[in-house]
Amino acid sequence: MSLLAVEGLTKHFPARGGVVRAVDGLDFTVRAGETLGLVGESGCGKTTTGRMLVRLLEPTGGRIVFEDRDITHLGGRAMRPLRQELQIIFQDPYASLNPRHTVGRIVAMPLTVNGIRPPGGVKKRVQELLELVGLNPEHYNRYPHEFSGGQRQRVGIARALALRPKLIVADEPVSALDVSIQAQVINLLRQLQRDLGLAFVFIAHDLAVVRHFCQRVAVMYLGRIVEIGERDEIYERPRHPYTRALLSAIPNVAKLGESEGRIRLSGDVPTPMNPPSGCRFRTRCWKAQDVCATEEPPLTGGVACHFPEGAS
Amino acid sequence: MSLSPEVLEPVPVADAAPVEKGVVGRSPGQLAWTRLRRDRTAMISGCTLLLLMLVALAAPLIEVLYGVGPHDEFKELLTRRGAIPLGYAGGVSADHWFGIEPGTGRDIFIRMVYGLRTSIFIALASALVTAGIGVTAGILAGYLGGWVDTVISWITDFALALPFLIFALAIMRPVEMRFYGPRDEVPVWFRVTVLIAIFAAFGWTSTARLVRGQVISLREREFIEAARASGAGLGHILFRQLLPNLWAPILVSFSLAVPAYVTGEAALSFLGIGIVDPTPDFGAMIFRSIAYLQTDPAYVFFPGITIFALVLAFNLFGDALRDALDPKSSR
Amino acid sequence: MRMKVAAAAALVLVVSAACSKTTEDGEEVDQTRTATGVIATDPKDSLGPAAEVPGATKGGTFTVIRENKISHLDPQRVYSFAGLMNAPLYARSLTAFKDDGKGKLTLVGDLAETPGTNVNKDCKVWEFKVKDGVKFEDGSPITSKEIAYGIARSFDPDLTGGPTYVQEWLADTADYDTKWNFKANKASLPPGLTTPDAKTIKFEFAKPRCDLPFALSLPSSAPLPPAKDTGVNLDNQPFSSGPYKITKHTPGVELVMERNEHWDAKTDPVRHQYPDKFVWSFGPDPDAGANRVIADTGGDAAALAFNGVPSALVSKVEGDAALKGRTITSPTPSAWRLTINTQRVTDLSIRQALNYAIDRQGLITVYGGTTVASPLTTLMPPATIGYKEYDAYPAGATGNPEKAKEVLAGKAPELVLGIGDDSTELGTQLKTNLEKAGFKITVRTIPADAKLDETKKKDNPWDIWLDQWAADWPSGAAILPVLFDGRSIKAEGNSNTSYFNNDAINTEFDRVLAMDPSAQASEWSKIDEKIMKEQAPAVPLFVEVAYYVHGSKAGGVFISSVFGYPAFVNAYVKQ
Amino acid sequence: MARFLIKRLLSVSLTLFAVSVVSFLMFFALPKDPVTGMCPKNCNAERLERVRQELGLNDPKVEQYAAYMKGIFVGRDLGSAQGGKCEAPCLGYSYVNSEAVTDTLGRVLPVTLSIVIPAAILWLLLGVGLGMLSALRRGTLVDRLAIGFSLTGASMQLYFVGALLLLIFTYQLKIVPVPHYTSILDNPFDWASGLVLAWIALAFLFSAIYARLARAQMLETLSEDFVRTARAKGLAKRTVYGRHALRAAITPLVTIAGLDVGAALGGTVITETTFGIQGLGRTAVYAVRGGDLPMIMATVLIAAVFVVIANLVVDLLYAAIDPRVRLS
Repeated sequence: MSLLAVEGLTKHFPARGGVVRAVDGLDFTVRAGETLGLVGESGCGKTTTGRMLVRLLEPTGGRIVFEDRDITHLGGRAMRPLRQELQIIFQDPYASLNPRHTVGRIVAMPLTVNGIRPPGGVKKRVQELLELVGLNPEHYNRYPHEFSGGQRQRVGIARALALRPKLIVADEPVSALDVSIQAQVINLLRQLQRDLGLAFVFIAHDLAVVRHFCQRVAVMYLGRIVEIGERDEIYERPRHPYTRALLSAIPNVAKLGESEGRIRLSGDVPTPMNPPSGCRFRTRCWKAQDVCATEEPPLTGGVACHFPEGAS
Repeated sequence: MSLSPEVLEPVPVADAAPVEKGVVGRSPGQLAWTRLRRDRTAMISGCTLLLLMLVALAAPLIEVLYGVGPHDEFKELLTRRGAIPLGYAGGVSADHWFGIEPGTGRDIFIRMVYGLRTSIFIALASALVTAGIGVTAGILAGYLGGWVDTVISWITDFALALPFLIFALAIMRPVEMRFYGPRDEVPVWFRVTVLIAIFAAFGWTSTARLVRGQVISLREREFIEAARASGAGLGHILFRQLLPNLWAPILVSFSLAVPAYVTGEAALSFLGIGIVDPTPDFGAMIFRSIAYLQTDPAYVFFPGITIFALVLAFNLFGDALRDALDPKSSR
Repeated sequence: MRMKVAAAAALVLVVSAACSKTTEDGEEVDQTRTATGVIATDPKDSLGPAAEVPGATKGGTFTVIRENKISHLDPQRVYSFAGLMNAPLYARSLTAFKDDGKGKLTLVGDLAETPGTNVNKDCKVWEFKVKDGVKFEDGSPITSKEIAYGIARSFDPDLTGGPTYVQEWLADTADYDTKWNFKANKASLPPGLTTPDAKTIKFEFAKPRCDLPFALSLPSSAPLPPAKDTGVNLDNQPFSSGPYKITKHTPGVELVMERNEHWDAKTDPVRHQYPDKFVWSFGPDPDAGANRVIADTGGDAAALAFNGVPSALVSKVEGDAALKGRTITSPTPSAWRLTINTQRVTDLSIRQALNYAIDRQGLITVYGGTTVASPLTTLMPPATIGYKEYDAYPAGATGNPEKAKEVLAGKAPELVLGIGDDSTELGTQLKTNLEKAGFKITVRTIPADAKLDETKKKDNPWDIWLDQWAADWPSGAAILPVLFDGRSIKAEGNSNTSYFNNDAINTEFDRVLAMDPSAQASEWSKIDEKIMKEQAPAVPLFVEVAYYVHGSKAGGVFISSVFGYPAFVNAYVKQ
Repeated sequence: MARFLIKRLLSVSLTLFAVSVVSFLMFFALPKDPVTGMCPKNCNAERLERVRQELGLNDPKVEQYAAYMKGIFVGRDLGSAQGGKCEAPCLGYSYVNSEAVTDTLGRVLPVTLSIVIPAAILWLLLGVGLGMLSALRRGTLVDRLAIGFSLTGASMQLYFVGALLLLIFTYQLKIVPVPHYTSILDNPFDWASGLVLAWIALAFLFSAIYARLARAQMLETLSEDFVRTARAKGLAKRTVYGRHALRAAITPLVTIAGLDVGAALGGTVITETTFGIQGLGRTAVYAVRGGDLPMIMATVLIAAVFVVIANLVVDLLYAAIDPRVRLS
């Protein structure tokens, strides 16, 4: 049974002169306790997807099924119990904590909002949470400005954990941190995932981080998933040209195509207001043929390409 | 940016940058207070304000100690021919510290004490009402956006487009007639209320704009989304999450609105709207005194210097408050 | 830094004023100016030219500074003091007052050869002969036709403002404009008005109208050729018959009048044509106006501040020896009274108690001191012809609250005092003053600009208020019947603001009005005293004292004995 | 751009429409019956009623409003008592001034513009200059003097400063002529010397606000990365401050300046009263006092037009100064 199933998820933003197809038909599932990495360039719709999963954004189309319940258009009150199962960690540790609240109050917020009184009291629970994320529980009364970026992100994680969720959407949780701190936070998340059996949708543009953390990986391009699969499959044997291009940009990690070396993508990402016909990647793809312009390749066998690697 | 695999090996979870010892953190408000306390200008202007307000509050007590009331007349101390105070500096004497008013022969000092009361009350109350309306409208417009924002912003534009002085001038009389008819005495509190209402009706827009802008920049902040993701309702988001972040601009605009209303009330007196004789009022006093600039400068000087000090102190304090609340700006 | 200079200068001002001691000195204004007036019997009096003003020279620009524009310039609409003082410069009427500036008035013929012929000696038929050689600004001759047309157009309801004596007398009703419709009968003349020939104009009335020669001295009898009538628009560009013509007029900013070369001094017994130009400069408030003239720079050296010296500035002007020769001060016929609405305050004892209680000195002090006001206990001001002083309710300079209480006999009347919002201090003074005598006073402010219209409504809601009256000519006939004849009370626009109606008094009015003007004078004084003693429909307060300052080059200005405002017919610019 | 303009123009028209309706309704409640001044000399209730009838004051308010609007766009006939035919844009006839309202406006508008526009230029230059100077010389005596100056100005009142300036420079020292208005076309020197005191007084008070704002903005901008980068790149101090920092700092000032100028144009009442100059503000006050309904309506509308136009200009300027702001 999958914890989260997404079918044809779509988000279109109205804009001047048309609509921005930020997310344009996503299908994927996340099993309980699983970590799914969602990677792609900036503007490919990762963050929008993450926001939709926790219902901060209203999907334009498609379905989100969480624990067998369709939550796509669930109203505020009905959504409430489910929110406790479904939390989010934000990218910017500076913007994600209310500067006027104490750390204790920030972490306790999900509890107070939902009227939950944990045994032993809110304060005790908050201190446990702080300890769990590696912060000094004594710092309960301190304000965000007194903490470093990494520490703040830990506070954000503690807040996400407060309701004991089953799934956490982590939206680029480390990209705003220094490299050394990134490692600490990633390790913390990995540990929490193991200890608490959490499922993650881990959104990142950094393939190395994803490889380190995720069991499965989905690669997005212009609002669609172009390739999805087990981590090792993707990293060892990428089949979509775009995945290959992305991986080739990582010098140390990529051990692919001995002959090809680094692939440089030509041209800019097309505008999501007017995506190319057929395969969206065709304008930058070195393998593109006529069929790519007319027919959109379906996501079959984990890849959406007319001419996937290793198929010919 | 990329990580080498070595770095990604598990490392012990620990505080990377331990914060200084101590259990209780200092809130931004407390920090601001500390900064304010260290600011000499703020302290001097703050004390001046406090003193003036104390004087205003203690007016009846001062009257008892001083021995002269605001309506007592000393016409015998005026010249018969020009109705100008006899003696030096506008009739300054041991009995009348700041001299007496030409024409009416009333004591300037005690009238200033009571006038301070009227003026400060009107200004503070107007600023409070203004802030209340402005903050509510600003938060609603900023957070809810959409048609609410459109409507509130439009009302703001509309209120800005109405010429304040002309409306203030035109509205007083019909309102009086409506509530008191042509024969009943119009109580002072009623005029005061109308003044406050006029100020509020025209003054809330700037606060609303300011707050709206702040809210818009805060609205997309992730801590708001975090609250929403946790299932927080509108009330919680507006009042628990947004409002605490708005105190700084609200306080600053409040502290700058008060002096604006003090001078505004005086300006209305200049046009003959507002508090009428014999109620002691700063605006009315200043307005009346200007004519005596050449013949009885003391009459202009004492109220003039006091209102200047009052407004200056408010302005200085407002500036200091802004600096204290937002250490990034200036200093 | 500019600010520092300003601050320093301000400090010097403050210090210098603070260090000089204010004491009680200076001479009191001569309050004894009383008018002696006659209607000229010798036709020679009506002949021009007017006697030369000693020291007067020709040329230059004479400036008059005033805060507000003159409300109307159209001679048929002029009724404000500024307008009345200005109108003689460009508008001539059938008669005019020859004024020595000291109270001696002679009514003479202006456009007419004499101040009128009382044909049957019953004041019902009057005849005027137009002088030879009188011309409009375009050189066309003025005949009885244009004069009659001028009077006819004063019947036009569109032309608001202006006196109504002649219209009402001709039509014998207050509804003169329905009795004779000007618009429908432009080619004809109102009933009773005829022009037997180009030189003669004849008035026939149903009742004796002995004051006609006086009434015709107002500019509403100024001539106008029908072809030049632009209706309401004439107000901004009247057609001149006087020594000056309007060459530029920007309402509210400036009015420029230049010599009218078609005016012939030989025909005019009262006017001169000394300056090349008269300029009214509107805008500065009374303080600024006075300050400008005191500063005496540039064109302001030949200027007069028409708003006078504000009471706040009087002591400065008085204390400056250099200004001594540049001030004009004189009591005026402008009398203030506390009007009692007799419809509401029907109890005579209350009205009398008010008269006992009044503190005239306190009121004058708040008004600005004795340099700007002088106490008055009579209804008619001292400047009235045949004035006799009396005090019906002697209570001393500051009133007698005890006596008032005695008269009230235990009553504590509650009265509503209506006060203009520009003079609230006077309201406070009256309240404090009257409450000492046992009255309960509610002060209600009225917008200053609306106050006059509001109090002139018969059903106005106030019990007492301040009123001011300056007669159109210095005769009791233009004061007492106007203010106290109850038969003239209408819904709006009343002059009888006491709404006082007493048959015995009305009969007295009729009796005296039918008398020859020269015989009326002493009778009016008697009626004045009778009204006050028996009825007390008002509390006489004070007359305004004119206090003007002019530039060092301005000459020839005097305070009109008729209206109490500066007159310009003798004005000149010192060269 | 065109889209933005159309949208703004629509909202502007709506605002002006609302202003006209509100003032139209409100001024019917004026203490003074608008008819009283137009009543014939021998006024009585019946005559008053007739005038009311002639002026259409007994018609339903909607009809009266429509007639008024019709006057503005196509002109209308006001009857002989009001000067007859009134060409578009007809704002009515002022019986107080005995002339068409548009004539009065045509006369007083240049006056107010002549007061406000040079004063605004002066206060902006002075304010921004002082603010920048004190920001760049932060903590020095210059800074403190500038702050002192601006705070003093902000705590003063116009009629006070005005009275003092008049007293000192005009009446005592006699170096500045009495305030008056001459058209700039007739005599530019006289125009300037007649209004200079008003400019100085306004500039002194307003520049204070701008100096404080400019200083704060400048300090904030100076601490921003792009300025530091520009400095690090070795660009001359003058270039960096002049081009980069000033541009960023001035943007918010433009907004406030726009609002202030708009408001000042509609409400220089106190300046005009203090200096005895007959402009729009004083005309408005006289109109309210005298119950001159057509004149009140016209002045309110004109004032609103100024504010609204100023807002529009600010939005456009914003886009011109700061390319980051997109018109949407």
